[in-house]
Amino acid sequence: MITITADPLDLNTLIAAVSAPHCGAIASFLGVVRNHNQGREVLFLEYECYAPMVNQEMERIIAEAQTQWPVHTIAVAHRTGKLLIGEASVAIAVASAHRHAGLQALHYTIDELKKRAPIWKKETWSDGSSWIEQCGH
Amino acid sequence: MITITADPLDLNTLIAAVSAPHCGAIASFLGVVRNHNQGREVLFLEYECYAPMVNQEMERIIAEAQTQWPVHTIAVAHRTGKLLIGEASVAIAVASAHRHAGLQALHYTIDELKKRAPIWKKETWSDGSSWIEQCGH
Amino acid sequence: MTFQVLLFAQLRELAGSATISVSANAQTAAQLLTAIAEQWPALAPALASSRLAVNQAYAQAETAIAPSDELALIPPVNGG
Amino acid sequence: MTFQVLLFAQLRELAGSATISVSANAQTAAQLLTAIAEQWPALAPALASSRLAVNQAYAQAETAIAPSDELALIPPVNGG
Repeated sequence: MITITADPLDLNTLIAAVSAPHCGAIASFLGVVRNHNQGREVLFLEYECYAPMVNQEMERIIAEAQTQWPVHTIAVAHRTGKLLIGEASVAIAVASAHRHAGLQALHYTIDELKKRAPIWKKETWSDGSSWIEQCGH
Repeated sequence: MITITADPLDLNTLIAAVSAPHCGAIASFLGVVRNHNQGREVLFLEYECYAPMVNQEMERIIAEAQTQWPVHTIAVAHRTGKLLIGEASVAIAVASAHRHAGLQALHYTIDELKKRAPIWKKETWSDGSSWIEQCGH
Repeated sequence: MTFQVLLFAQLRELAGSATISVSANAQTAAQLLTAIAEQWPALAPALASSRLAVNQAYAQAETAIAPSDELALIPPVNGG
Repeated sequence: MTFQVLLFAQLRELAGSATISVSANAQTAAQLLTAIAEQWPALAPALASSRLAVNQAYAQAETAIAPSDELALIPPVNGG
């Protein structure tokens, strides 16, 4: 389940979407806009994406995770447009029968999203703005 | 932040408690009552705990996690009493500047909680009930 | 000396009580566990797999104990 | 043959447009990238670090292309 939206993200919606009676573990992740990045004070971010390819690439990533670990459902939501400090840019929820599979699939999904999903962010600071390359963290 | 309660758990409360402007990642985990365990159909669970020692042991586990990984805050809530299928028994939220630290600290915290926190669950099935030993998953 | 020991879960049900008293000349966790096994045979099914906690921390065999300590028997845990 | 290529982020800003046209006798992703570099020098600051996507999947150098494909230039991504 992949959602791209300009609206605020709600983790509970994702958790409800992945939950199932045989799943004892729900691992989840929220990426949140920080007040600084690489030493500069961030005022806000703007996210742009190539939406149809984000959908395709995330479907591939989710399928890879489900091949590697016994997980039930993975839901991913990414926000676009202008985001303020503290707002969530990405939310992921993974439901599984047992926790190790879910936690590992969660880690894989966010790592691969950051490497491969065609999404870009432009940071605006007090003294300028720029498209950001990954800092590797 | 450690909470032991007979009331339903709310992951958003934990996430709000750990969030901070310099934290870009919030990793979280929900343990949920499954409809079966080790091949038997579960009707409900009852959790009992040695509350003051749960607090002490979880403080130790959180301190260990914070020593091993650069994470900001870890919040843990565990429910007690009777739980139905689909209800959350444990919730953990970890805030960190970067995601790898948070995801690893989350994994450590739930693993150690399961090994060390003095909490017990009794399962009731259609044909009986028993205190449960860990299945190792 | 008399020690009060808290019980939980299957141990509490086996004893029919949330606390037991143990009279013993015990200086260490291991000595107290030996006395419990002798004086509370009803706990036998779960005692071997249980650990002693002293003042809300898991004890080692040689951990010192006194009657004023908060003592608890911790059967195999299964939280989360 | 004329190819339409979608642009995003800094590439879109460098070109001043969300789509560019490239006239080239290109059969593969690598050939199209060479033609883009020649015909759109404004993209140079970000082109070397960008990848071509063909029909919403990352292409390899030898991936075949046709004008009917959905083509996009993907600068370094930074979602999440």
